[in-house]
Amino acid sequence: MEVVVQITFGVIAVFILVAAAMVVSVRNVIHAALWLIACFFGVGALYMLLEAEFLAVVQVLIYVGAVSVLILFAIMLTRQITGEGVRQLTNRWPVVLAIATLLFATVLAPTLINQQWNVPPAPPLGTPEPIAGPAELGRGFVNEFLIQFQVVGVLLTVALIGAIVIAYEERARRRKVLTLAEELELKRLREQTSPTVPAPVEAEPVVQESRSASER
Amino acid sequence: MMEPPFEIEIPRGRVIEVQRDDSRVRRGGGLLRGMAVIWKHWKESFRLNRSYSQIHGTFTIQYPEEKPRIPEAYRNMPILLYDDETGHELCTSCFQCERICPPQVIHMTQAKDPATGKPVPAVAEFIIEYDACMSCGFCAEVCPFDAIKMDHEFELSTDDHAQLTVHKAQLNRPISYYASIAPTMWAEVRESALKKLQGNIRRRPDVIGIAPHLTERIAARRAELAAQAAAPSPAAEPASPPAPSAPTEARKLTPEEKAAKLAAIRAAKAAQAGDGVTPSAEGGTPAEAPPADDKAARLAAIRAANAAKKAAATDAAPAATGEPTTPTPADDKAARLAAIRAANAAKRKQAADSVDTEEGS
Amino acid sequence: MLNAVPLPAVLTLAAALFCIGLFGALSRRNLIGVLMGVELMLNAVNINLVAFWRYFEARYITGQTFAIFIIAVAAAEAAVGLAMVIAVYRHYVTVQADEIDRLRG
Amino acid sequence: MYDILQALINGTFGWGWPDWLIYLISSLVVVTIILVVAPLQMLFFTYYERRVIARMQDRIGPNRVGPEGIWQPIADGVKMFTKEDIVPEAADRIVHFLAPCVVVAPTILMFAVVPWGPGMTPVDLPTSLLFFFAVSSISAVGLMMAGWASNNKFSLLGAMRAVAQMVSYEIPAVLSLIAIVMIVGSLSINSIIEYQAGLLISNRDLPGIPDLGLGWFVFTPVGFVAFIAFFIAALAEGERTPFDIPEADSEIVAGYMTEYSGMKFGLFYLAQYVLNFLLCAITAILFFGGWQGPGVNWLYAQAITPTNPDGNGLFNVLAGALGVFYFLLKTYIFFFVMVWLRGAFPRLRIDQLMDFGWKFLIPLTLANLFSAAVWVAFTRWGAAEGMLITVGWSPVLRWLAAFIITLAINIGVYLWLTQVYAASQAERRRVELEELSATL
Repeated sequence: MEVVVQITFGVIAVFILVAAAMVVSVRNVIHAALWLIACFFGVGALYMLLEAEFLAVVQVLIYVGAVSVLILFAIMLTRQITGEGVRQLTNRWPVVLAIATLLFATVLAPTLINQQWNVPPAPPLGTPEPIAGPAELGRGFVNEFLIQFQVVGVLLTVALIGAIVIAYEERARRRKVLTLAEELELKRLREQTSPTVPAPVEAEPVVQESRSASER
Repeated sequence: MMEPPFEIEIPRGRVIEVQRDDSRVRRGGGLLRGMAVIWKHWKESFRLNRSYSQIHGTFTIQYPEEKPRIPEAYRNMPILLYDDETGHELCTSCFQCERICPPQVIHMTQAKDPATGKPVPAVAEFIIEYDACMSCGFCAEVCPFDAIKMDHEFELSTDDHAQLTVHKAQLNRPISYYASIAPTMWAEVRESALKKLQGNIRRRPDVIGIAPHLTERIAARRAELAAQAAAPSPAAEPASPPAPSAPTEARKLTPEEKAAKLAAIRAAKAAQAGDGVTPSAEGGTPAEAPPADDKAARLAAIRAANAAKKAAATDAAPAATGEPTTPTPADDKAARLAAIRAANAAKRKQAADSVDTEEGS
Repeated sequence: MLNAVPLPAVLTLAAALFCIGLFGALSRRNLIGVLMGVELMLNAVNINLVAFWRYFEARYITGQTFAIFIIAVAAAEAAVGLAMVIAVYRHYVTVQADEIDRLRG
Repeated sequence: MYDILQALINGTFGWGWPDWLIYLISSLVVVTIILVVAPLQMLFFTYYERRVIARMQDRIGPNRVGPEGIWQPIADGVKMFTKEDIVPEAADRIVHFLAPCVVVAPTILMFAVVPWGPGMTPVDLPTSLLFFFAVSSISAVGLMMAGWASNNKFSLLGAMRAVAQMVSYEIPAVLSLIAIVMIVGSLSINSIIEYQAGLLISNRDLPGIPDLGLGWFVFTPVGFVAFIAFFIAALAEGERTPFDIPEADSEIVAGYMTEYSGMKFGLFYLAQYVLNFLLCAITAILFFGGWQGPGVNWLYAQAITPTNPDGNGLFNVLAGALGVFYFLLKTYIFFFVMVWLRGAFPRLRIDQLMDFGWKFLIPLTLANLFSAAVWVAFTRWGAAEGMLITVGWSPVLRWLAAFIITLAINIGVYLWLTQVYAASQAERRRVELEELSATL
């Protein structure tokens, strides 16, 4: 049984690392985003292996279902997709690579491996182990972590509003053709409140003027 | 606020707008109303509906098994009528339909009296290209003798394209058939059509103008009638009339003979039409046909005449001597083709002539 | 899991993921690529938290709670970050980080 | 499945097979059943939809292949299989190939947590409801891949619409589910179904109600509003007709499926119908009791269960059959409603869809969440939780109070929201028109 778990862990680890490496190295940004999704999936699987079921499901729901879709949307809205003929990495990427590799090889890995972690002994196989599930989490959110929970809620709301405010685009490019129903309703509107709404005749010279100015 | 049906004049026309904020469709009520309508349709759809005046019920007709009830005025492809009793076709080859046909798919040749060579108010060959016909029904409307009518038959699909060029033999339908598919429409024209037919029959010698597949039967019946008329003397009976007394056409015409004869007639006619340019010009018609047309017509006529000659050499002459021979089908076909071509050319010529005449006068 | 895979293995995996994410965040020119690198780093941190939770105090919820907070913060970060990327793109018509250099003399 | 096999192999036959082998076999059996059942449901649904929509349009529908046209979907499938598979020249081949798989896989995965009858859940996760929706959100990625890889404007447009729609409508769907989850106090689909025993009133809310399997959530004000909101959101998520904007054939050919042919197209089709089945199923499960119905619980009480090991195996079969019957009946009725809506309503515009989702459904479901909290407070809380008003009330009184208050809240919110929403739409139209007239 242990061998199965070890193999599974190995497969998941390799999958995560390969996907992550592809994310940072692939030229096509869409492919990078898709590899990122694969990486999120691998992390979700790792959570499942670590018996954090709720977290695994949340990982899939939020990262795969929402964040990655957001990223894909952003990529498509910014239209820099294929990356043909465009450098994807900065000029200093070897330096960065060296820093990252050195950080991992000389600092993180040796420390993590050599540290005495004093992990409490695992219970023998087969005995049920009390693991905190979603119910305990829910209780925790409304008791000891209530303040933090509220703060995260406020943060999300602020982020929502902020994202809208930042990405909001004035509707500058409006279509100039009315549908039949709109024409109708406009006419009725004018009849109701004729003084407030400017007639199109008045607006027309302005448009023409600005156009001619831009032509010059 | 305006009244609910809000009417307004815009440059593109007049528009009636239904108010959006109808109180009956507020708060999702409109959705429920729409669903109720569809529910009624679903519920009622298990009942067959054949009345066409109701909006509920299933209209579907299981086509190959069930046939739709076709209204009388339905029109698909033109057919030719013949009289059930006498076997005479109503068509007099007046060329009205050929002229009016928008896609130009009707072709016909007039029958001639073999004895005198004069045209007879009957049709010798009648061809409609069903594949190009657009079912407009102009031919049926224009026909002064009610000879051409629109059929209700619509299962015409075939994998043989040539089959869609339909000849007279396949076009012929008895009047009783048309009376059965369109009783009121036939009743309206019945009197005048039959009266005109009687007039035409009088001008048709022998079996000309009789539907081809009936020729034999009618001839036999006539002979019988003749025999009955000559019945009093029993001595005459053994020398049974058919063979000697009936003219050559009254014999059973083998298809080959028929075709040969037809080709000969057509070729002769074409030749006449082609050659007749000069006589008609001499005969006082003021305008000369435009040279190009004239030439084309002449060429076609010569070609047709040659073909006809060839055909005549092989079988018309033997037929004249009373020796029934079998002409080779290839020749027959060639002759037929030539005849049609010649006829077309002649027709074109004729049309040009008539235009010229009009202009001249 | 506890007996089969030692804790340092999981932590090393997280560290490697973190370093890859760091590399991506620092070396990618595309702003969205940078954001993706940051997401990788956040995920590495989350793996760490969950691993510690699982190996040390599975009966309590602290580790998981922290991970969930980080996921929420990451989602907020992604939303705002991508909104900024789109705003930048509208303004400069590029998302390459080193081409947005209005302040350079 | 594991229990049954365990009982059969080691109990009845006494072969003494090891646990892991039985576990493996049971997993394989479950996977096989799912992989067979999912396409069969899809085949049946295509036939069902075509027949029903035909009736609504005063036609008959496919009725030539086999008796009443029952083999029509199989004929379609054969056609699908034998068609040429075309990949556009400019497509991203690998992503183009992967997209249908990424769309289909999650829909099949979602089957894993759907309970078909009492004790007939393929995988009984404690977070199965969340799992269901988490997995359903993966297919958005597949749609995006399909739309982008096809290298076609229509595909990309369809994919963007589909994903925007799915992401937006996941919020009201999940919010309306949270109301139910709050009342039940569990994310497990099985416990949600078990909660709905009773007769019009759940016997967990009001103990002592006779158990006829009819204590469905839809009979409570909270459940009813949640049901309506969830069903609308499900329509949007399954791309059913009033919300079939992503594949609006009259505008953008077939949306993200435009550049697909042959079996890849078939896979998209499969995913769509399987998703529709699952959405109908989850609606039936959450608000109409799933396999709950008169008789099932009684039968299941006699059967072999972990709590009742010496029951009669025959009752397992009977309860299962009756449960599956109720479950499928409800599911098919919901699919009928979906087809009904398709017959009745025209397609929305994308901005109307977004407006409706964000400005009407989400506030409605949020208010419903509040109602759910009130419901829980009145029916379950006591002095310990600080609910001092209801101390000393009888359960019936508490239930009645909860019912009336939540009903009042929900009706009030509904009326207010419809008014506000209609006014805001009218105002928006007016403003847009004014702007238009200014630019003209």
